[in-house]
Amino acid sequence: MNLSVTLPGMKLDNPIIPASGCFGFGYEFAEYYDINILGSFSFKGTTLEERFGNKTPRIAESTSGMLNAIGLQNPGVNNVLKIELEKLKKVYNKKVIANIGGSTIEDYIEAVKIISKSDIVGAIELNISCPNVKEGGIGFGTNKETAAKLTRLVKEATNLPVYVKLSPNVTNIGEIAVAVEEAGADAISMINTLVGMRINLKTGKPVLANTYGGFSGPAIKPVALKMVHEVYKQVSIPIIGIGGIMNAYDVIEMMYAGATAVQIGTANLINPYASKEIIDQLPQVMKELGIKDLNNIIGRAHK
Amino acid sequence: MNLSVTLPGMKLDNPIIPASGCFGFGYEFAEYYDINILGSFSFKGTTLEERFGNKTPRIAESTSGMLNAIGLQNPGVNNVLKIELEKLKKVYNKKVIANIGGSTIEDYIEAVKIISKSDIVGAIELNISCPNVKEGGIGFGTNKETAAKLTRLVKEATNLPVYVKLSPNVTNIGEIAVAVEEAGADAISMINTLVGMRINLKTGKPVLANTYGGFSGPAIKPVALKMVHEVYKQVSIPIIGIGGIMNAYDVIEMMYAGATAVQIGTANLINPYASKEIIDQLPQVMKELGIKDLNNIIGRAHK
Amino acid sequence: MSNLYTVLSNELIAYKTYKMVLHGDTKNIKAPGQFINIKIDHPNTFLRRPISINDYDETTLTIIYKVFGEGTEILSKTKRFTTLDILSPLGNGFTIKETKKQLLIGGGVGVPPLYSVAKELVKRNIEFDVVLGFNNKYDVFLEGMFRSLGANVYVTTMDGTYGYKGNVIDLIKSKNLYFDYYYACGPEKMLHALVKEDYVGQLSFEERMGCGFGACMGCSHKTITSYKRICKEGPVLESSEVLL
Amino acid sequence: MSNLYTVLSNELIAYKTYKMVLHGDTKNIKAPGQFINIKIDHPNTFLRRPISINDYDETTLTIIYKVFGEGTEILSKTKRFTTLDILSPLGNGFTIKETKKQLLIGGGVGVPPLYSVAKELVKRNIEFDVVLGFNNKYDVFLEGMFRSLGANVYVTTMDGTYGYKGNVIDLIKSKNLYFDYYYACGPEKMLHALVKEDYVGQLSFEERMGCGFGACMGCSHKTITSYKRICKEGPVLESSEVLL
Ligand SMILES: Cc1cc2nc3c(=O)[nH]c(=O)nc-3n(C[C@H](O)[C@H](O)[C@H](O)COP(=O)(O)OP(=O)(O)OC[C@H]3O[C@@H](n4cnc5c(N)ncnc54)[C@H](O)[C@@H]3O)c2cc1C
Ligand SMILES: Cc1cc2nc3c(=O)[nH]c(=O)nc-3n(C[C@H](O)[C@H](O)[C@H](O)COP(=O)(O)OP(=O)(O)OC[C@H]3O[C@@H](n4cnc5c(N)ncnc54)[C@H](O)[C@@H]3O)c2cc1C
Ligand SMILES: Cc1cc2nc3c(=O)[nH]c(=O)nc-3n(C[C@H](O)[C@H](O)[C@H](O)COP(=O)(O)O)c2cc1C
Ligand SMILES: Cc1cc2nc3c(=O)[nH]c(=O)nc-3n(C[C@H](O)[C@H](O)[C@H](O)COP(=O)(O)O)c2cc1C
Ligand code: FES
Ligand code: FES
Repeated sequence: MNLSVTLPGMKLDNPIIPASGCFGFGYEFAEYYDINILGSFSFKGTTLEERFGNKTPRIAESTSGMLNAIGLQNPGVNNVLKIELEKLKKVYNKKVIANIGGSTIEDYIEAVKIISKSDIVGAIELNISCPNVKEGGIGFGTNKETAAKLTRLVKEATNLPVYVKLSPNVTNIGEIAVAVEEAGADAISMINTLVGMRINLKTGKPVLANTYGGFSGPAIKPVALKMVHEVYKQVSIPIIGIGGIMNAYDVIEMMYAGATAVQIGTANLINPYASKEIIDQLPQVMKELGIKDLNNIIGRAHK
Repeated sequence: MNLSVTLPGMKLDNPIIPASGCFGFGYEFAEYYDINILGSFSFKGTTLEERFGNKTPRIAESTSGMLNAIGLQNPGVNNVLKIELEKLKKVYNKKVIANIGGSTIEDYIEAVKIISKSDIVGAIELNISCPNVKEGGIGFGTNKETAAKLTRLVKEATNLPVYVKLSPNVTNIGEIAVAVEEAGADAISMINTLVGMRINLKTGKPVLANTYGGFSGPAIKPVALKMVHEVYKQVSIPIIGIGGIMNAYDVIEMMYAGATAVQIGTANLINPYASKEIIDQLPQVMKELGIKDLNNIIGRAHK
Repeated sequence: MSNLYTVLSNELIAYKTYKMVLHGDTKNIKAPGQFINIKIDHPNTFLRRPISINDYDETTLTIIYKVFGEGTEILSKTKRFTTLDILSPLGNGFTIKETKKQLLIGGGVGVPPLYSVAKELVKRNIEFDVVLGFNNKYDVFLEGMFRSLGANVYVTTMDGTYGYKGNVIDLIKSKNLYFDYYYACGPEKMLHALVKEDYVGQLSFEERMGCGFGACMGCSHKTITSYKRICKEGPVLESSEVLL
Repeated sequence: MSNLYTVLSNELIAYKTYKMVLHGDTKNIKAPGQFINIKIDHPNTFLRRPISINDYDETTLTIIYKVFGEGTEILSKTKRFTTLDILSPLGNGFTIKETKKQLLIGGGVGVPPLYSVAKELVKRNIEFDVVLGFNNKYDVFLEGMFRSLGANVYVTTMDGTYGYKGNVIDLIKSKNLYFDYYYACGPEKMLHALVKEDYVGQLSFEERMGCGFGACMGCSHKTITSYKRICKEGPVLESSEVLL
């Protein structure tokens, strides 16, 4: 039985990658289990400068999903490099994916250059789709020209593979995927959160201080599957499938749609053991479905 | 306590309107309860010519939601006028909303002209967003120029108020709402289904014969709320809020976001009494929340 | 169309196959082969699950179902005295014809609704035989129930581990069973194979359902003359109208 | 951080207020004021619900919660012997200071965690008084429990239907209560009002939580020096660091 898959620059023992923003800098989860069992993980999005993020409440809830408007709170890329990743190294000996956000192209490039110095970073994940940062971010993800330009310039600024993380809040995600592939992206991570809101019935006000937030969890899975399936038809670089994955069956479904690996987001928040449990469950589900090698099922729904 | 609200051309006893495609032509539900208690309802989308729709399976399921790819199966607008609406009249003495689909602008106009002859139709609802019709439909909903043009021409073809039903599968729904308002739309119905898919794990094939389908139900509610909230800021015509409404609390939340009335879709399918139960529950929930007149809460989340 | 039913029993009767007896309103059931649509309380089972009525009396109805996916799995674990939200009865059901010698043809979980048909035939004094097809001996159920109605029951399994070996049509042919009308329920492949033969009868079909009561057009099934909703104008179609 | 706890009892003790005793792992609880995070099985309650530990011993822990929305409503209907998925213990809890005369200040459902503090103070032989604030007489709970620890307990209600009338600060002032340190938990308004006074102590805050164990940054709370996660570096903050 083979669970290992390959992403540009990273050979993974298994396709399970905790998603950015849902796994901190990893060491918090090392209290619960040995995080070296993971394929890899994507750390909390960092930006050139430290960010304090949005006002609270930053969290809301909805049927089978949650909303967040963290606003990219992070200590800044220099502190991530010097403090967070050093803490991480004590408990983790694999490569990590560096999730990078920004408001301007220059910010992204500078942050990527800094984080590329780390020997523990295996790839850059450009978050061009964070819906909670007012100044920018979302703009990059909804316009194919800017997305392509950003990708190209970031590729020039680092030797690491660059994965571009797409926003689902667009009319035509395939068009953006194709544009970033042409601009040199090594892989595509998708999807980031949908934009949503909830209103407090007692006060009549939006629950989130930021009004809108990113909607994630099992509720969004069909949208993620569809978009991965659609983009798989249009690009030839690998896709990291993200959105609502809660168990090993969901992993297989996402790989059938076209994903080479998957990221687990919200599931880690409601159950700190989620990623471990999925890894543990995977061989048994593969057996049940008659799967010997995960590499053979990538994109099976297209056959 | 006042539950009645007003839409262009229609004064409703209450804001509860079963949504198109989830209430047939009404008379099927008259077996379960007196459908005259409804504010109104929107009948199954009809087109100029009869349509047989997509192959089965047309239905899939996901966490807290469902997918459909009916493909606008309907007997054609002439049969709707002559047969379906006649059957409806036997059990219903209010106005109905005529949901119209099409592949070309000409088809829409012709269908609207025909259905406008019915004295039971109170408004036209232009479905410019059905994701399951391959030839067209979705195109109108994702492009503001076409959406506006269609709206303008349909307005010229009928004396009835025209509600335009928007697709959520776009980068900027506000822009499209503004365009159709400028083109003369009398109200906006939103949202139609998100596009999604599921894959059968046993076969590796998409569950839906059509591969992709429209995703609806409580899972999509935060997306609907956000879009209604966003469009409310940009237009001054009334909004009919749709998406994941399952109970009277959801109705209030949607009205807080900016809706003047709401449509209930999927809820009717898993519980044929859903719309009735919501109407029954509404006064009690209004009391609990201290609401005397529903007209006072429209857009409260903006205050 | 009453809503609340109480589980009186829920027991394993064959491989992954359960028999559940429910207490509740049965007075609207009008034909064998009608089905019920069960709400299963779990976020992953958003839609109801359609299951045929196997048997009923004034106050109870019985279903027999196989664990197939998440919904039937949860159903199989439902405890006695649990209340279930059920729509019942749905669909047209079989229309009993008054002919001389009839045949009931069931495949796998298509067998249960035929038991109601059998009871109706007994009541009307119509002669009939029963053919039941399963994959293997572990799947076999209801054989004894049909026998106790006095019918000749022929069981066949695909792997020959019980009764005859082969599918139901193989059996009908090899046994040279005579019948002038049939009622069938089972996998689509079996139903289509039956329609290809010269026999005349009624067949009960399955489709994925959005509502189960005619509102969504999710279960449309093309017939020779028109579209029929399997949940409303079906699940039973005449052999003459089935489009292959 | 163990996961499965069994409900031993779950009873109404005041208006919409329930006391639940849970059986399970308590050995990692290290300070009064820590909380647990409860998974409530319903599609509408996707996130866990944080509730303070009111009391615990070697094998059980007790919580007291008020029905506020859907999650606590479902919780209130949970039957004896139900198994709940719970993360426990979470957060820092109160750090007991060794001063002369201390005050516990609780408001509404902020009262429960202070009971563990009181027990700890008794154990350490630290003198303390207790001030409890509620909206009205129907809301009052735990008064007797504090009294049975031998403390002076002052109850005040906003509408004066029980004990004194007014908020906790009104009471402290009008009674001229002396204390050199306090532990407080209650609505944010009450906590902020306390911080504005000259008193020194610790306060337990609430924030909407995505995870409850430090992973999502959902509960960040700005303090005078930095951001703190209420679920990890909180819920208890020093009065000196609270930003108003
Ligand atoms: C009219 C009718 C009568 C039926 N009678 C019986 C019966 O008496 N005994 C029995 O064991 N089974 C019967 N079935 C099949 C039964 O409905 C499915 O096995 C069941 O829905 C599977 O649900 P699941 O959650 O276990 O599987 P999942 O695969 O998890 O279900 C996912 C979705 O697909 C639908 N689905 C899956 N298989 C079928 C199917 N074969 N037909 C329709 N929808 C399906 C489910 O309802 C659900 O919406 C009947 C089906 C129909 C349409
Ligand atoms: C550290 C901590 C300790 C707490 N201890 C207690 C206690 O001992 N007793 C008690 O009765 N209550 C306590 N609360 C408040 C309790 O968490 C909320 O009343 C509860 O989450 C409401 O859930 P609901 O489903 O009933 O309400 P809903 O309004 O339906 O909840 C919707 C969402 O908002 C969140 N939410 C709502 N109110 C609060 C709140 N006040 N704080 C944090 N999140 C909230 C819910 O967790 C959920 O995610 C505590 C809160 C925190 C943060
Ligand atoms: C609390 C929270 C914080 C997140 N922060 C980030 C982030 O910093 N960068 C990023 O690219 N995505 C971020 N995401 C998005 C997730 O990585 C993921 O794309 C999304 O949640 C969908 O997956 P899920 O349904 O498995 O959660 C965040 C999501 C959540 C819930
Ligand atoms: C089975 C089904 C059929 C539908 N058919 C139509 C249609 O014909 N025309 C239309 O405008 N919307 C159609 N819709 C969309 C609904 O009217 C509604 O916009 C959508 O389902 C979201 O609302 P809900 O979450 O309450 O279901 C259909 C939805 C479903 C589930
Ligand atoms: S399942 Fe909805 S019409 Fe048949
Ligand atoms: S709730 Fe997630 S960090 Fe505190």
